[in-house]
Amino acid sequence: MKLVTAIIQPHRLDSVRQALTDIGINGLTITEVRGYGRQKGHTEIYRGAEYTISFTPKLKIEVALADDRVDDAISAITQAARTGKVGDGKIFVFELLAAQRVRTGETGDDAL
Amino acid sequence: MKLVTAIIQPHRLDSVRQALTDIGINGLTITEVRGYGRQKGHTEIYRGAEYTISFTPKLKIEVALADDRVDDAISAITQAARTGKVGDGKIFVFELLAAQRVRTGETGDDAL
Amino acid sequence: MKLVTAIIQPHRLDSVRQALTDIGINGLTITEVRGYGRQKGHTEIYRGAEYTISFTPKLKIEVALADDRVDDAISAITQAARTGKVGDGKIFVFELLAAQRVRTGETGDDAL
Amino acid sequence: MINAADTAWMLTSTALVLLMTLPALGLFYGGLVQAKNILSVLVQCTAVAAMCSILWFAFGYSLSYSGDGDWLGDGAAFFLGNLARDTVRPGTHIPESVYVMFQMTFAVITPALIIGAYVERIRFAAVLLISALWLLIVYAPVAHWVWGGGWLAKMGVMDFAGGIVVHVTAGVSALVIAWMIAPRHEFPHGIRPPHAPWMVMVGASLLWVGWFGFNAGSAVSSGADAGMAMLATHLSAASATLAWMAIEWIKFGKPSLVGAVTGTIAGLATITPAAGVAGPLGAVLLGVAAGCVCYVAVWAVKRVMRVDDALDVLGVHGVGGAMGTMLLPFVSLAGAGGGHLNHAVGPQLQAQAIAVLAVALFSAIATFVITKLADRLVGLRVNLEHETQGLDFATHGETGYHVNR
Amino acid sequence: MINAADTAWMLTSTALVLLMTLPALGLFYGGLVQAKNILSVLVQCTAVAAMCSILWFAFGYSLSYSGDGDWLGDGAAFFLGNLARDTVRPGTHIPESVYVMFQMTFAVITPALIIGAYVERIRFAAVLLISALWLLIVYAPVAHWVWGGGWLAKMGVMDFAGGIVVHVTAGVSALVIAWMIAPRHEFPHGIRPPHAPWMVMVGASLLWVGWFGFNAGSAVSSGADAGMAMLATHLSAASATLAWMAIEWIKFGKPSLVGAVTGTIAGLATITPAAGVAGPLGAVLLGVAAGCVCYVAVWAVKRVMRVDDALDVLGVHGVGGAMGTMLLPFVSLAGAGGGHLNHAVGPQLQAQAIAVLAVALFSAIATFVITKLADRLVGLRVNLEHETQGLDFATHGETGYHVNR
Amino acid sequence: MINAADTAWMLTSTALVLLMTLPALGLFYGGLVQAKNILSVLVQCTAVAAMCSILWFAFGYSLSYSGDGDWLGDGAAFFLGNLARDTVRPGTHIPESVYVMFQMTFAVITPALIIGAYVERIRFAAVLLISALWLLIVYAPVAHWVWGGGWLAKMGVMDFAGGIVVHVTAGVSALVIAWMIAPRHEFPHGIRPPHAPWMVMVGASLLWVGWFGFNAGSAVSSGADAGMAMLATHLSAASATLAWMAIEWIKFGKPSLVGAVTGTIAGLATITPAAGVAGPLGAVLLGVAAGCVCYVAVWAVKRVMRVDDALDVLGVHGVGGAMGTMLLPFVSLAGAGGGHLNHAVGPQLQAQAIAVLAVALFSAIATFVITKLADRLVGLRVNLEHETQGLDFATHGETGYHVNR
Ligand SMILES: Nc1ncnc2c1ncn2[C@@H]1O[C@H](COP(=O)(O)OP(=O)(O)O)[C@@H](O)[C@H]1O
Ligand SMILES: Nc1ncnc2c1ncn2[C@@H]1O[C@H](COP(=O)(O)OP(=O)(O)O)[C@@H](O)[C@H]1O
Ligand SMILES: Nc1ncnc2c1ncn2[C@@H]1O[C@H](COP(=O)(O)OP(=O)(O)O)[C@@H](O)[C@H]1O
Repeated sequence: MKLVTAIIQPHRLDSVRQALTDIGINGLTITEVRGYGRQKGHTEIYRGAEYTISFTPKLKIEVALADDRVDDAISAITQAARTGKVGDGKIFVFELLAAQRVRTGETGDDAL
Repeated sequence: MKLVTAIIQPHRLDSVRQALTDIGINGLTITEVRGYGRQKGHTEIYRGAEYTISFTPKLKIEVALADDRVDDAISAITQAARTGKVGDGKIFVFELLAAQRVRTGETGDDAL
Repeated sequence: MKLVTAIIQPHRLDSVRQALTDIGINGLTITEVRGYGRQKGHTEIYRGAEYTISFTPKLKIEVALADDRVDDAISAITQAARTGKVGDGKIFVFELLAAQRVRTGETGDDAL
Repeated sequence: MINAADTAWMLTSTALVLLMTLPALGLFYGGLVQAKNILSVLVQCTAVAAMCSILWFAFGYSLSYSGDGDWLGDGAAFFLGNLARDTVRPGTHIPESVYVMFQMTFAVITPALIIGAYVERIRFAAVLLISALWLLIVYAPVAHWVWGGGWLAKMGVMDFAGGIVVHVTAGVSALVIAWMIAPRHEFPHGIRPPHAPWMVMVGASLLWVGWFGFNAGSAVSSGADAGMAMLATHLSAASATLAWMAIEWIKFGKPSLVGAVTGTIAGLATITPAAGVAGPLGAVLLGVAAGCVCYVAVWAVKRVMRVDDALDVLGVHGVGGAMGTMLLPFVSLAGAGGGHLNHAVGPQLQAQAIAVLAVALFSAIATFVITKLADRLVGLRVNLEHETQGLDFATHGETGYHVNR
Repeated sequence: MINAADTAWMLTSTALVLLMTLPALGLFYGGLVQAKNILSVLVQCTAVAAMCSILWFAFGYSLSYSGDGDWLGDGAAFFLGNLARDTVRPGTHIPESVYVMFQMTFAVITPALIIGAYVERIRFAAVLLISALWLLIVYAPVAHWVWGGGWLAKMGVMDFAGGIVVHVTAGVSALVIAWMIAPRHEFPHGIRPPHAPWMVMVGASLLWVGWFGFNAGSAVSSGADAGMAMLATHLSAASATLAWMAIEWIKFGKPSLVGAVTGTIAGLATITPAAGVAGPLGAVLLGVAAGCVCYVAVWAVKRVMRVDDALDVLGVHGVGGAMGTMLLPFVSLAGAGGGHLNHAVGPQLQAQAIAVLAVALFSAIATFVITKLADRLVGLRVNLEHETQGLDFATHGETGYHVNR
Repeated sequence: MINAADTAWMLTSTALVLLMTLPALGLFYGGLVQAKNILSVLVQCTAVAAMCSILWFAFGYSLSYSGDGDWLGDGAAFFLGNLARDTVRPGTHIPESVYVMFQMTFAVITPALIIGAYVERIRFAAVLLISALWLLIVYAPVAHWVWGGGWLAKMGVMDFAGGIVVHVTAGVSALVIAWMIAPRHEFPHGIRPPHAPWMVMVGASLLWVGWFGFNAGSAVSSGADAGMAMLATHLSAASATLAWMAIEWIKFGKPSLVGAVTGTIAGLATITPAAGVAGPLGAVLLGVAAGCVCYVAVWAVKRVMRVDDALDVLGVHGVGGAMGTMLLPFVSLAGAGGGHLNHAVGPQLQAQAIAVLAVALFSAIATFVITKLADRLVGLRVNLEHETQGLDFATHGETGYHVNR
């Protein structure tokens, strides 16, 4: 099994979730994160003083899935998340040694 | 070393932490996450209009530990987190290549 | 590629980011987390009643990088994050099987 | 001659009505939008309040309350150029400065009410342009017709505190703008829930309190009329709140906070025109009607008309104000404590109906023209990217909540 | 005959006292609970306010203020059926409509105070049922006894603004309900801290301001009595705030915001009965006593009695109100500016004591019966799952904070 | 002899001015700081308000308003020992109790304004010590000079509601303290943005409403003067809001909420001394000046003087108050409705200038001494660790937002 992690623009969430469910992936976990990269954050001005906000709000999507689903997942996410602007985010893939469903104790692919 | 990650129902946090300390695991990191899976979220109604909240609040617990503690940890978490309802969550296990304690620079198991 | 994850004291964020950019690492993702470990949290008192807050606010920093940058990154983070107090945090290293930039579809080191 | 007691109450009422716009309406509306647009709503309320105050001083007051033409006031009071310190407002016992100021708070909140129609997608320049033109072209004349001795006043139309002048004008115009600016891009299914229901309740509560100044202050004196107006206002708000809660409880099994306080506002808007003639019982009954009818109206605008009047200005204010204006003749007869009508029930009802229809029609047409103009001159909508990003940062360069380290 | 100046002040006071319930008390209580229950507290305040207003109009006012029976008013004013627009309230110079309305705000806040006892675990239906019965069975009679010419009034008992009628009744009843509904399941050790201390402070501040209407308005006239009552009220609040802060600073080294404003409310509740007879010095001293005694009382209820009176209604309001009522005879003697007692100190003290005990006892018994009844009819508690999930969603279907994208 | 109508308005005004400190100023300042310091700001406002009320009762009122010495009042009214229930304040028609209370709210907000200078880094003990000494050593004498019959009053200096007594004293002293306590450690580049702009707006709105009591209440009567003062106050606030917004819009393309409401406060502070002589047109013009000049002043203090007057007390209040005081003679001539000066324009201007300079100088020196003393006795700053951690937990043991499960 693998864990596919994607950092995306927050407003792409709905389409990404849609894209994943379309290819039959029905479980995921999201986390509010803030990112820093080529997209350099922004500045806000209060009472004439500049404040630099170096981090941009992003969403992290984590999907655990069977090895053979990884490529579909990646391309689904990429298409759904892409806006073409700097800051669209990244996708990372990790090896998942084991998975277990708390409710039933099922393990492996059945747990997903 | 391994990293055990558990997605649980927020209100189970205290019992899970207790269960882990009971088996001598005294370090962990938690993150507010939102989840999507068989448990399909809920709807809220304002002024007669329905709003679908597809994601449910969950907590992610991350515990880094020595290989030989993994099974105990998993079973401790499973028992403490289980309510038997859809949405109880998942446990994932990852390989942890290296660990270091910032304060002392200790590495490996000593860092945990 | 590797993913270096660091749990740090929130107020060290700016110096850690600085330290990383100094060694040419220009991308990272941070997450608000809460931690539990040797540092045992704190108590707050309201109307004479004690409330235990077992978890301390921390920040999780995630940096994906090429294998040869890992050691520099770790030492940069350690130095920048260290205050010498209990609760300074941990650094964890994971294997990163694949990475892809959403915007361009670039993969591997080019995606970082 | 100035009566210090009347003046004391009117000074207080003025403060209470200002409270309704700043911050009450801001909180009520701000809590209903998404977190990324909270500040934009508050800027809009603040800017509209400030701008309309200056316009009122410059032209509005004179156009509404100077001279007794049928259609419009004259220019004698432009820039309040003829306002001596101790002039007494004719027909009252308070200084004209207080009357100007009290009426100014009405001129401020009415365009501010319309904000609810176009939040989360409008250009800030359009907000200012539309509000400015609307104040002078719609509000000022209608205020003159009904309260300034114009043709409706001469017809004996009764509108104690603004069911027609404030709520019908604002409600109808809100619908027109909402329809012309088109729905938010997620409408109707992707709309996010109110980001802070607690804030909605705080705003509604302050509106409730402020409405005591709005309605009881409209007696322009301290005494029995103000007292009964306050009592009627409160009872209508209370029964409308209960009515709306009851409906939700029955329909969904869950009476919501947002629903309850929406009922409150419906009850307040509905009693507004009738606060001068309603006794306690009449007020309670009118409140029940307000809760039920406005509940349906809100639903109808969204689902049947499919117009994205985002915060239900027509459904709550327009419909409530119109209903109160129409039912006023009957309400005055319900139980003890009612006031006198200008005509017998039949003719009064007819006058009320004419007024509602005429004002609704006029508001709709004038607002249509104003909005078209604004569209030409500055454009109505922000682009999709800004709408997605949220107006707080896109338009005002700020972030609503910086709770993170 | 109506005095416009007295009326002006009473209209203002009425607005101020409504502000105390909506939104002040809602914010004060709402900030003290967990984030998942904030909305439920606000719905409870809103619904209780609306419902008790209607009940006051229908029965309460008449039972409290119509007729001069020893035990209860008569039915002559049911549904305010006999309220003409310009009736003057006997013994005052204000329209009866204003008197009804002013007293209504008291009838609204008193049951609302009790909410603090049972938050985070009660069924919404129980809130409504208990509050409704309580208003008519406990509040109305006691108001009649003390303020409506009943047996305590005839005995010369002094309670200027509600130390007995409002705070003792609410405090004692709160304890009874808290005890009967049983503690929240995490009580005492798992309870989470107040989710928004800033909100608690805002609520307390608005309560402070509103209390000026509550106490100075209880003079039912504009003049020296109202003036001295306001001064005394403010000074007591100030010194109680400092006292509570001092205690925390000494005990824990950290004076907290929640502590300071809790002291404020204690000082306000304590001066309430004595605001008509206290001079500045007496008020300051009474405030210090309030801060110290209520601090201990809050602790005692939680730790010694182990009752989960969640937001300390007895400790702050009950104890404060009772203390002020008992110390009133002495306070009136402290320094300049004090007012007259009905009797010499000794007999006055005796009358005060009888009143406090009788009312406390009556409230306890009646509330016990009411709560038992409510338990039978609708059940008191939500189930554990709903309690864990939070009442906002479980009962009202809403979420307090939607700050996330 | 007591005039009940004047009293009614003054009772109301007192409530409005208290509202300005609690919670308005707390929200205005609290929203501007970081989330980790929100509670500390609110504790500071609460504690300063409570403590200064008691000090005012004990010494302040007597030192300011008892006796007619050139430099300072006498001790005749210490502890209000000579205040009978029905004493009338000489020169007014209200009870002295009301006058004491009204002035107390001024004595409370003035030291509270200074809080804006030293937030996010000061020791709580220093806040209390500095505020206490400052009230007695700076505020009380200056109030006596200008309002208590002191040398400036005798010179015919005009300061209707506190441009000199409140805003110049607070502004100048704020700068001195900010400079002595040194900047926050991230100043100027690491400073975080306001954590809750919405809260800033709510605070500003309540300040706007409360200011009606502050300025119109300073007429100490209900009538034409109060009426014109309220109108002038509102118009100045409105035009200053628009001016500040316009500047930001032109300079940055994004008119911000924080900017708009900062303009509001600038307009209110600036009209304060002139509210008694300004007609509508004069008020509008003065407001425009306020918006523009204070915008520059705020920038100059931060960037040119490089002093970390964190929330811009000097730039907004000090500069605004001084400007209004100096422009007052001209403003009184602009358009209809202006009031009379004590002297011809020239001499009046001279008197105003002398007053501003003398008071600014005196405030600066006295505050320097007070702050040095406080540094010796309790220390001014928390240590870096506590500053980083945030004062909410470090000093008060609380957390501002517990929204998480
Ligand atoms: N090396 C990295 N490690 C972890 N996260 C990264 C890394 N580089 C970028 N990110 C995340 O990806 C987001 C987008 O990256 P950025 O370089 O800004 O745009 P793009 O991916 O389009 O080039 C960043 O905000 C950050 O959250
Ligand atoms: N494939 C997945 N990848 C990552 N997280 C998942 C996945 N499936 C489920 N989850 C997480 O586990 C939570 C519970 O899963 P769900 O299917 O709803 O209930 P259950 O685990 O009891 O079957 C979800 O809310 C989500 O956070
Ligand atoms: N075994 C662990 N697994 C995951 N996170 C951990 C673990 N131990 C500690 N942490 C994280 O590291 C933080 C600091 O650890 P702690 O033991 O408190 O201090 P130190 O690292 O200085 O000894 C904790 O707050 C927690 O977030």
